[in-house]
Amino acid sequence: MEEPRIGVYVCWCGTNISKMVDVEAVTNEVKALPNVTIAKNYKYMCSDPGQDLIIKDIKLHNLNRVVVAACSPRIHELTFRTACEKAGINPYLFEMANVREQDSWVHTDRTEATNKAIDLVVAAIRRVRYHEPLQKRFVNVNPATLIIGGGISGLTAALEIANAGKQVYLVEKSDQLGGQVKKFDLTFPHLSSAQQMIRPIVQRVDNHPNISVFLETEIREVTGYIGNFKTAISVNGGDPVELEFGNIIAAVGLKPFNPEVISEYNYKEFPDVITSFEFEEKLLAGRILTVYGKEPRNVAIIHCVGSRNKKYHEYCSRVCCMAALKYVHQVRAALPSANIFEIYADMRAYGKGHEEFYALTTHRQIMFLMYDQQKKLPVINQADRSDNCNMIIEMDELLSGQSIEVPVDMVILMVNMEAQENVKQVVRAIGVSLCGNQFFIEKHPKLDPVATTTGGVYIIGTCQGPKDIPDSVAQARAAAARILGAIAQGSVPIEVTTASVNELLCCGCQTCIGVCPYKAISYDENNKVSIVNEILCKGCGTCGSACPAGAIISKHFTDLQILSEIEGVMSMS
Amino acid sequence: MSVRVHPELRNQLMQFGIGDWNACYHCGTCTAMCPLSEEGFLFPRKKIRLMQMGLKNEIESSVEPWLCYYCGDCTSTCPRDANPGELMMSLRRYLTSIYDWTGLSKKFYTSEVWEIGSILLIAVLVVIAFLIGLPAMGYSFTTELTSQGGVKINSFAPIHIIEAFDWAMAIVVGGLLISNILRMYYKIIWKHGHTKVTFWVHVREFWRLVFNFSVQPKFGKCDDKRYWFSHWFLMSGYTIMFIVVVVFLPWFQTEKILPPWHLQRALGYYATFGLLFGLLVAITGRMRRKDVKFYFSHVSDWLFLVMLTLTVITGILIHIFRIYGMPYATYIFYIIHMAVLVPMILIEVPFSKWSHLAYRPFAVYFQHLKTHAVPRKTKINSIN
Amino acid sequence: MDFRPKIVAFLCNWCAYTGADLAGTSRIHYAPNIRIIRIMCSGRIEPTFILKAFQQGADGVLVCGCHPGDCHYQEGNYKCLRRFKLLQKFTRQMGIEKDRLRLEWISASEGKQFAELVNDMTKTLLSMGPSKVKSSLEVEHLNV
Amino acid sequence: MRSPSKTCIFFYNPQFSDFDPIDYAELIRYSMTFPNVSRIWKYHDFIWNEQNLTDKIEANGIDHLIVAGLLPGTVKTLFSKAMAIAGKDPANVILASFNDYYTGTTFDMDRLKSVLACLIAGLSYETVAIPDENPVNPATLVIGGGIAGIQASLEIAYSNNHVYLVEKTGTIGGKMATFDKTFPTLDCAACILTPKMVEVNQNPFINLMTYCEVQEVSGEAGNYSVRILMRARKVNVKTCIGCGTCTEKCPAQAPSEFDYGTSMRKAIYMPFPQAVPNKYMIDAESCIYLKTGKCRACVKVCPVPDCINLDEQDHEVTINVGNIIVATGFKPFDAKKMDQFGYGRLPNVLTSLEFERLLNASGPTGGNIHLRSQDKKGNWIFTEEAEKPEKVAIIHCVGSRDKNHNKYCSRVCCMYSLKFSHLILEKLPGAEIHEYFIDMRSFGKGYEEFYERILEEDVSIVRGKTAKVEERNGKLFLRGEDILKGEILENTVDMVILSIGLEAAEETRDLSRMLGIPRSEDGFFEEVHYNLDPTATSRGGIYLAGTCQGPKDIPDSVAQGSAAAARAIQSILKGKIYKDLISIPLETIEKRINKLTLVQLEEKHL
Repeated sequence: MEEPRIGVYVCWCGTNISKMVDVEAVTNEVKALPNVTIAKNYKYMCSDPGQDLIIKDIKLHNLNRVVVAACSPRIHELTFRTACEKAGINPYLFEMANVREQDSWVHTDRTEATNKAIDLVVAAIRRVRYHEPLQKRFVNVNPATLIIGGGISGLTAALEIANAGKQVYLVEKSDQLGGQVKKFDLTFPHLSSAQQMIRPIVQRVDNHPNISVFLETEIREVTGYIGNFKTAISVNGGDPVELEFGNIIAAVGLKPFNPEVISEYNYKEFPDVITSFEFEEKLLAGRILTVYGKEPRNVAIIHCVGSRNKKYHEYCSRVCCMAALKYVHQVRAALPSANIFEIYADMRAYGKGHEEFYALTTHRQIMFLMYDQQKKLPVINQADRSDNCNMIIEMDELLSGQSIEVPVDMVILMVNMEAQENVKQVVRAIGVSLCGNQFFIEKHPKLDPVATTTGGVYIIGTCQGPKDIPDSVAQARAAAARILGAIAQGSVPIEVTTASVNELLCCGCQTCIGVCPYKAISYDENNKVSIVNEILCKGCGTCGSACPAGAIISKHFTDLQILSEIEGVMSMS
Repeated sequence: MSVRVHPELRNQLMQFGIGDWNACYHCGTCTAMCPLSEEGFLFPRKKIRLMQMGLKNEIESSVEPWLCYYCGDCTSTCPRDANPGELMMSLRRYLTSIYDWTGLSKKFYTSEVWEIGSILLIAVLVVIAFLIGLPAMGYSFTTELTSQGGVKINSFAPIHIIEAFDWAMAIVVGGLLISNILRMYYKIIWKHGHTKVTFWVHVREFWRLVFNFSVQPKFGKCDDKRYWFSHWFLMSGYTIMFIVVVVFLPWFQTEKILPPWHLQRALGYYATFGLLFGLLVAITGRMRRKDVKFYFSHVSDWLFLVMLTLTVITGILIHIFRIYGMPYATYIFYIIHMAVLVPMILIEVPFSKWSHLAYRPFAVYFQHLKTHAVPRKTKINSIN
Repeated sequence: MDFRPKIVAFLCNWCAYTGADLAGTSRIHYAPNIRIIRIMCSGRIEPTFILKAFQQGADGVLVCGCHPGDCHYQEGNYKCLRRFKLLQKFTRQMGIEKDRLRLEWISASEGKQFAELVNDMTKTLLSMGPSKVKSSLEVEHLNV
Repeated sequence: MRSPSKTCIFFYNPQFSDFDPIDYAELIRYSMTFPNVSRIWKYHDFIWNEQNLTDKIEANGIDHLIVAGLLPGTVKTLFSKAMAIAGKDPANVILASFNDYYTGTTFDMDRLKSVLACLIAGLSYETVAIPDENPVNPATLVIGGGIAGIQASLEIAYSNNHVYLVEKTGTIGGKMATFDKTFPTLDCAACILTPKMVEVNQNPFINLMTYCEVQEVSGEAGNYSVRILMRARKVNVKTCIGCGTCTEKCPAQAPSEFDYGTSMRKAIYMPFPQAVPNKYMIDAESCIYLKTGKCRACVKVCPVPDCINLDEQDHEVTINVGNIIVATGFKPFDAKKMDQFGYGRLPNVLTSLEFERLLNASGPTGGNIHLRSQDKKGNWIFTEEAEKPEKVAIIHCVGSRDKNHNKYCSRVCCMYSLKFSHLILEKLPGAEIHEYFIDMRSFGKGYEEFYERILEEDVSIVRGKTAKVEERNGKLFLRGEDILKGEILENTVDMVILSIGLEAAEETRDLSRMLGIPRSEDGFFEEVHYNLDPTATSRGGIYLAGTCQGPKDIPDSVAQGSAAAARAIQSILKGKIYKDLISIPLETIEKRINKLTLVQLEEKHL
């Protein structure tokens, strides 16, 4: 590699730097250093004339390295890199010394500050000597998308992408599309018909030219990386079909919790203790009847079944409260004279229009009873003849402080939503991870709720955590936006300052594979060396420091660069 | 031991003017707002809860409704428009009907026909008594005036007859009231199987009854002191009048016109002013409907106000006409006066709104009995 | 001449380095003895770097990463912590006092905390006097 | 089931609904015109109990029943029951929920008719009512630079399409930038937000327009022209080097908007150290020169020639865009409205947002919790000299879930209050904390776990809201009912934090007029379909993101930000965009219905 010819530029930043740092002294100090071809200072390096100065010098003195001592690289690194590029040298052959935020602004002794500045500049000079040109890299994105799960989120995402004219492969485990919503009669809080809502969507998906639906199909294994995934699926036992796609959306949803394990409720013991999903079936069939074919005179709805209780699931299922209030209206309409008991823990009417819906429900001749979902669950017992009802619920009512008996003929258990059985298999296939509650882990709980740490793989809807329809749908679109964005670009940029393995040094100990948070490193059995997939690598450098053989180079942060920077900062003492 | 909830009780309660109490979502604001709700006797929220759950016995055995003087702070701050203040009011109506063994109270509260009908009936009887009864008994009134130029009222309303009637009425009303208060005592104190109150406590705490009756310190605790004053002024006026008329009628209803500073007239004037002032505040309040306290008016509220006002005004007129010697006017208004007064006493005091003048202080008394209640012997527990 | 301790600091790009910048933008003054070296993640830090710093004559070495759970690369800071613990044992064997080598968590909004940290460390180092590592190494050179 | 034979329509128009803006007579007249509509029942025609309904269904051989009105779902079950008893398929009870088609101010009768027409033909309105398409201008306008707006802008920029990001204040970042830690993970807001902000500034596809406001919007889906007022920043954003010399010299002060008035800033200022753009600006209100014509201190000291131009005037620009994303966010509830809590009267009653600043390391007290105290001039400020509180009370649901103020739940208060408890304990170990709540709404991912964690910490979390806060010898006295214990709870504390709710921002009113998008009664923008289109509006090419559509936490706002972008990107990729949903005339709908039903008939025959 050619001898480094370094141009050093010290910025005054008006008086911001020059007030506390003797800019001239710094310049003179470094002029003489080896490989420093030229050292200058200027009032505002970031200003256009400042940048022009650099560009001119690069051309004039054919510099191949540039150091700028100015503000924080977080502010102007990009500016100067672009300047270098303009002048025709690789932007990564540039280094910045932070002499404003981390020197002139924080110190009060001019000589001290100046010395520090010199150290920092020298360090930058030493470091930049070992910089290597790096190229921006992209991978092409296959415009097709694989969506796993045909629930409301999956369907929405599919339509969103397909309507943009892009191919979608929609894979559904069961024999029909529509997911959980298809099992509902009404939706809250506007009590609109779920069937009327979902049917046309399923129709549209079925007839969409850009969507190919695979029912009764599961994803076993996915190979490849962002932009270029592959999988083979066998449609109901037929010979496997090879699919290629650039992005994956997981929308596998959740399944209802089985309350048999909760002894207090005697689910299955008492035939008229039913889950919310079983109740929806009754609603769809049009009749609310007990097993004795009678209309219940007393109906109790118990919230938080399997939720918010360490014995079952600690998390809140987010939708049950509102669904329960929905049932109040439905039972009241069908059974005008029935007594309805809403046995709840906290009323979670948090969404748009929910609190209003809750208020409305209180006018429907209903009795709210509060229990402690952690310490003492209500107990459902068989009733005596004298009670003239089928069952008796015994509970401690919190708001009155009374322990009470509630006569009931039918009990609806608002069951928690929990992970599907096959979730582990999906997770393994698409290379994402699960949290303690068996929910898919998003890339960032706040700023990236739909992406995952695996590029090109997105998670939407309830598999990321319980959600109501609007929130699921919003997530579905969010993922669609990402994917459409990537497709529109045709390619996605990937990290430049990645790690790479020097195969000559690699001893094949595979330590690096263990430490990589992105599963970017794999082991090449034939050559007995580790290989970094630079598409998956995010360049944190953890592997580099773990490698006992020093075989892993983390680009732009190589040992050599950092060590010489250390020498640099210490050189003047 | 667990109690059974009764959803159907709501329908009964509704008849007593209870509003949208299921709206309450138990934030506790009302209780915190209320300066009167105190340790062990929390309201309104707790009482609302009992109603929502239809816990009949718990409602009937509670004194709290009587501890509330309806300042309205709870209602104005209620985030759910559940209207706790009016709820307590309605509960008082309900309890009045529960205490009353005759069942008339419930009739009066729940049916306007019954209430107004019976009032009219009694009024008519009174008129008949004066126009036919007295003459038939051989009393004939004179129109000639006294030496002072006053009306010879006793010739029209023979003092001993009226007095006798007063006493009779007082006894009937008192009897009813006392029997109801005994039922109240039974429901609040006695019925509680697992606690009992020693006789000594009954004696020791008795002063509270008197104190609360005469001063109404609880009302004084409410943030708005004006209402305490007007209420107390009215109440004291009424009581004085009542005593004077029932116990000292011969001393009060005299033909001799005494000087204005004479105790007889002074007392009369005080009572009249007290009543008028209190009534004025209440009526204007209920008409303006600005304060929450007066926003909701049950029929019983209005009836009572109207009748009392009539009584007072007619009373004043009688007084004037008597002094200025206008016999006919005096006699006519005497009849009207009685025709309003008698039903008011007979209906309102034992069965309706006016009964609270007895129930309130007793409630406070019972409250303190409750606080000093001690657990009974186990054998009684085993019975429950 | 009076002893001016030198601290070499390794700051992760996402939290600590940003925090140090914030100290600057909010003009919080601190001791000028620190020399900051930026790395992408505290997980990148190798024992060699730290030893090199001491060998070059640093009187103290400071390592700053994101608070637990905040790591931009999920768990780099935990890895750093583990290695750090091991290294500490070793450096103490080498006769480098515990307080000369510190690992601290600094978030992007903790400019003030960073300044305090630097001042505090400078103070301790002043009380401890210069590090022996460099001189001892030089001595060995002479013997050879 | 398709193109049903004997249909009956029940018009559910109960009079108790406080206002009935629908002309049912007209709808009835209209539905009469369909041959397959054999019966029409009105609410008051008969006592529509189970018995009567069953009889009538049997008698008239009805096999298809449409329940039309506001919230018809409230009675649906009764009808499906009657159908079932009458031996018909309860699935043939169809709802015409007019409330789903409410356009903010009125009901568009033609729209309601279209809905009926579709349902009578056994089709869904959504499948039939697909608007025509316009060509689309690839540029997009994003209104509001909060987290939702930032997210939306970045999404679109990633797809290499141009974005104008218009922000009212001098910096992007919105409310999130003012927060300290975010629940439930407690990672610091700045750490995760500032990189995104910088990204916005550096992304070549994003044209960042801070200190600007939308004045007028004209045109239609695919081609809107927007007039934007560019407020005079009076500091040249291009040349300003953000050195801050001007601020040091500036003599004029004003309360800092960014710190919610808990601290003072100069007249020339940067909203906060990590502001984007990282440049200074002049507040005309407090600038001495602009008021008196004297001073110019900043100009004198500014190292950059003519960077500061005190005489710069506001001016307007007009841009053309194909899509508009509204992300104007929320405004905090004004706690002064609830006088019983004494906010504004009692210095140490704080709003949650003020407290966020107090917690924040870059806040007025450098992240230490201190009581508000009086300075020499006598105005109440936060300083690090002041004492630290030993007892703190946090009151939930201030202004939320309250008929006297906002009926709705603000969705985030429970969680951030719990977060406060945790952070207070972290910063003031041994502090006594009381939380007063009604229902604990920890519904999100990891929220319940966080709640459990706080329960185990040394915090008293009381079910039962306090009624009022009073000053008693220098301290704050609270009286509340501990509902679960069933006793009165009286506390004297040093500091009270009011967990204030979220309200629609002021500009929503004007924007809804300018953009022609409805607002729901609580003032937030109304989405076109509650379930299926939470981010779209009834106008083509205009979308909603974040809290301007309703209270939301950060992840949900971010999701919506991206979701809104999805539609924009989609339309750009297609090169076509749907016009307004309401624009479709009744005739078109009817034509399409006929076509579709024909197609279905053919399908049947095949």
